[in-house]
Amino acid sequence: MSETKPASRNELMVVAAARALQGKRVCFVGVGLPNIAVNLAKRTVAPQMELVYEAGVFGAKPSRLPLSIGDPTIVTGSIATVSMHDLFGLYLQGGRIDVGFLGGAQIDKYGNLNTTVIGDYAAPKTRLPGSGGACEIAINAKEIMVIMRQSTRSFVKELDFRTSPGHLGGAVDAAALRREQGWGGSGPSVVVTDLAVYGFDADGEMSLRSIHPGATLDEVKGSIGWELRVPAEVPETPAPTVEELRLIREELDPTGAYV
Amino acid sequence: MSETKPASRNELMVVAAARALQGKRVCFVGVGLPNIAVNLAKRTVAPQMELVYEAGVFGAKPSRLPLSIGDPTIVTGSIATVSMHDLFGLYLQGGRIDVGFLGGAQIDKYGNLNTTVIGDYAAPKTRLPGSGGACEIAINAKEIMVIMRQSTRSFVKELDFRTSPGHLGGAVDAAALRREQGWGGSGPSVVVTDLAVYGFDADGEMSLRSIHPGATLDEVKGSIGWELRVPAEVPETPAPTVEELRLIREELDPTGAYV
Amino acid sequence: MREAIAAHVHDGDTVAIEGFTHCISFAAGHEIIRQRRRNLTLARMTPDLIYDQMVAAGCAKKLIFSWLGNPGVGSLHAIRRRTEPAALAAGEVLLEIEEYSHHGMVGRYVAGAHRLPFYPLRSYSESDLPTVNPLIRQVESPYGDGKIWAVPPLNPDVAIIHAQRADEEGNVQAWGLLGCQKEAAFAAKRVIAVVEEIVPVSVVRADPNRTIIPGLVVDAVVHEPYGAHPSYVQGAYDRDNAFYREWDTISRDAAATEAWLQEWVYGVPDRAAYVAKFGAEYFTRLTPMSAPSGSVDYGDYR
Amino acid sequence: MREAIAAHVHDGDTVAIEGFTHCISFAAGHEIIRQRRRNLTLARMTPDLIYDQMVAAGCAKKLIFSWLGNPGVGSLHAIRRRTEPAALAAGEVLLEIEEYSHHGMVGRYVAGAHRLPFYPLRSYSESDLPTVNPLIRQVESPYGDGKIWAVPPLNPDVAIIHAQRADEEGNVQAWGLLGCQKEAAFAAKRVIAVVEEIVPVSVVRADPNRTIIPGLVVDAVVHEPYGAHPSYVQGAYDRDNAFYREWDTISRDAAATEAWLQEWVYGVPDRAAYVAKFGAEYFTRLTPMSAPSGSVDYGDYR
Repeated sequence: MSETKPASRNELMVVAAARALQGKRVCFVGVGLPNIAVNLAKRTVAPQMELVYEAGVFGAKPSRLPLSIGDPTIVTGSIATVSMHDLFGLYLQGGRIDVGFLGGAQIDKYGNLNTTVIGDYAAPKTRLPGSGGACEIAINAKEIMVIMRQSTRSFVKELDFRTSPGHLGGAVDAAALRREQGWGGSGPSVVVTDLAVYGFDADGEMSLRSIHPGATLDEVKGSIGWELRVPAEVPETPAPTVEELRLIREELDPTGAYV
Repeated sequence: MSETKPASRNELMVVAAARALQGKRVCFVGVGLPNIAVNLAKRTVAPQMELVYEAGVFGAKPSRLPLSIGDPTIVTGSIATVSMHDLFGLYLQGGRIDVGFLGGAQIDKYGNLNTTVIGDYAAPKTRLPGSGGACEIAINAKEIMVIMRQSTRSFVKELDFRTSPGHLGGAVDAAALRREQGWGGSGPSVVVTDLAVYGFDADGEMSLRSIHPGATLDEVKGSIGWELRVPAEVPETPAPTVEELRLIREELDPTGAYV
Repeated sequence: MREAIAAHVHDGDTVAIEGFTHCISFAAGHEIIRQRRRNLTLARMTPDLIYDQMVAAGCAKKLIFSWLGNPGVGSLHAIRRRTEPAALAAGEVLLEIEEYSHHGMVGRYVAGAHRLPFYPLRSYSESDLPTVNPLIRQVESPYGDGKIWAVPPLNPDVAIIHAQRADEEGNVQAWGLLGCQKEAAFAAKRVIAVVEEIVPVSVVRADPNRTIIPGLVVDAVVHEPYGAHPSYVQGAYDRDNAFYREWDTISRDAAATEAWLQEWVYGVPDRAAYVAKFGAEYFTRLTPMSAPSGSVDYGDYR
Repeated sequence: MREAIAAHVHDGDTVAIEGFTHCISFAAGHEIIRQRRRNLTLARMTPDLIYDQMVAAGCAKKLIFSWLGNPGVGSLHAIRRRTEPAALAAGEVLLEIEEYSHHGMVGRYVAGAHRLPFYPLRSYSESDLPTVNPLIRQVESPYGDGKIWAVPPLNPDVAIIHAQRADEEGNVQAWGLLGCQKEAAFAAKRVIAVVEEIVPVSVVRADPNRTIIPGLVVDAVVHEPYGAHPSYVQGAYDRDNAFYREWDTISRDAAATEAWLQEWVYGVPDRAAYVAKFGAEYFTRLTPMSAPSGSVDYGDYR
């Protein structure tokens, strides 16, 4: 077999996200990187996983890589295609989703996300798409995984707008709030970036879990807008296997459109 | 053409009910006598009328007389077959129904109906079926027509239980109540029995409109449990035409199961 | 079926065998009777003959419903004997009754399925129903336009749904009257799907809009041809109206009712034996001619 | 289409051209632009290219939405130019914005369709959305289990729905992604149904469970092949992803956007001319291979 080209940082991100899905059953998935991570997981660590697409599709079997969340290829051959009312009411709010994937323009140390505006809401510097299903996914999916590239512009001390709630002011209040407001989920569990993998400590604050091969702790800390919590021991993210890279490069994203 | 046998009292009731449907567009229909009245109306005074069956069927085209409201013959060949949630939410509560047919074990002079119990609710003398869809039909159909045989046991001063509201304590309060509680309908407009046809005066009290051929005013008053309001002039209900009787006897109820 | 009922229906459970006239799983009800489940709370919009039989067999302590009759025929006499004091047999107690309207029952399942604290609806105004059922309450609109009525969520311990077909994973497809099968299944803690036919998953995937319940929420799939008789299955067999009428006579008499249960429920080991006892010819008479839906094209997108 | 828009869409109306990625009636949107409707409130879960084009053409004064982007590509630049003060052209004013989440928008249509004063849902807790949209409120459960969030009903003046087929009476059948087409149609005061194919009523009656909108609520039926392009119709043609990408480039520049509108909207009298301008071969490339649903049997009951 020929030499395998070393993993790019996007590939490291996708592989780390896929591995985080080990053993998960039902995943609420969007397009782009999460879609590739999820499909990689199905071919490796989570073959039994069922995919729910926001557009109203359960058990999709896409025969090509969908550009949009509502591509016809996710409908043909799916197990069930349902109305948005059923999708958000019965599947998501009904508590059938184990893992939801979210990203955003900004994230804070508690995993709160902004996908609405940069700047002032009434007079934004940049108008972003907004919530879509993100706000209810953050609240109702049993667990949230975040995939986004990190930089001081995206990992910020203060969000310009809180679209989707994370661990709020720390897990203690958050947990209480979730109970009394009847939230279905327990919030963000993992954040995967192009440089590292993060988890959340008991108090709901983000904490470094592992650094990708080739990245340094200085680089990681230098691209985060708050004083990052770093444990004494920070392992290196296990490198992608040759097979994981082959699946991404040959099957999931042959044209390199996403990764 | 051979001599036509004179109309039975049930036939008089069905024909009078069918004629009351003249010009109506969308009718919410149950089985039994209302079903025959409605189908007679479609063949005579209301050819354009659309039928909505409580079981979840719009535009039914039954090729036989259904015994139950959920007979498979109302589904095959219908325009739309929908869930009960859609039927009661979108069609009925959504305000798409012009006329709803109701009956009952007891009716009072304001058109309130009892289909729940005879005697005390907790320890009933007779346990009746209950509301089914009647309560929300009474509230949401734009207009209510009642078909039932009359007797001092069924036309009572005091209901044992009020399942479905009529004009309540008279149209004045009723109208106000309907407004503030956002009722979709204006309540009962016509009551057709085996002896006569009744309407409701401005104050919401039932009043005699016409007496069927062969019935007398004494008979009518004698089978009602309250002092019936009788106008100075009471016409006779126009007799069924030969064609109306033919339709009932040869097409709608050839076995005489209902009429 | 025996294993599914043994595993998922326990004494004291709240059980919803749903299906509005159409697709009522009599096979499951009879197996529950054979397994002598007790103190069940039976929920159904229309209790129908199946709950009349289960009540007669002593399975139930409570009924949750919206219309209590023999559709097209008259009364459910076994249930009336447990609701009218004058008719109550010695040693028997009255059934507990929790009563709604059709929209209210549908709403209870919808709220349960959507994990909502209540379902708002326009019904019950000036009706006596809220006075006899304190669970029917009013809720204030946050938009200043007054009060509306509400019913609480219903989350049965087990929902039992009959349908035309499912695959091995329990992805259920149905057509004809849909009742509140989907809502009851999503609301329930456990779901038993009973079908006329087990089909390859490719059949399900060929028409994904026809799927009403995904295997995701199904705990057991049971293949039970004629499992809905004397109810019916659209396209497969007709409603046995003759039996619905016959039950009116049988059920008026407690002894006749018990004798019927002995012969047709306790007296047969399973639904296959029940069907065999009628004889193939009996069901041939209930089989409709064909009325195909026609096929639509989803398009193959590569 | 010309007559339908002239009759049912008026200046100042609230218009909902729905369809989630699938079955978006670009044909209707373009006709509204040609008829120079003004001060419209445009409601859609995902405004998509059609509202970007209508905003660029000056039809809109307000947007009601839940996700404002070019799906799979990026931003809606014409709308951004009307929402970001720095990008606002001389003489232009900012669009009014009324923003929800997906479930919230669906809920608004459901409440409108069910004639409910509000729709309760589990979303918005601890989000800033309610602080910028005072119509997102809390409602107290009457069962003592706390508060839940609510959105108000949305009853558009007109809903425009694209689908695979309908009969002359406007009984609409659709498959593939259903979005909130049914809910928007039942919620609207007037409904325009645009379809790829007009079929005999017998086709509709052969598969009544496939009907999503009855003629009962439809005011105009328009036969408009390829009327959803560059969006798609399941089984008929593919989404024109190339155009969605191309629009990203066009729409970044106001002049290029205006030029595109001149050529492809004002420059053609109707959708037939728009399709002809692309040429038949163009749409052949967007036509999928066949993937039949298969037929089911409803049974002929006499």
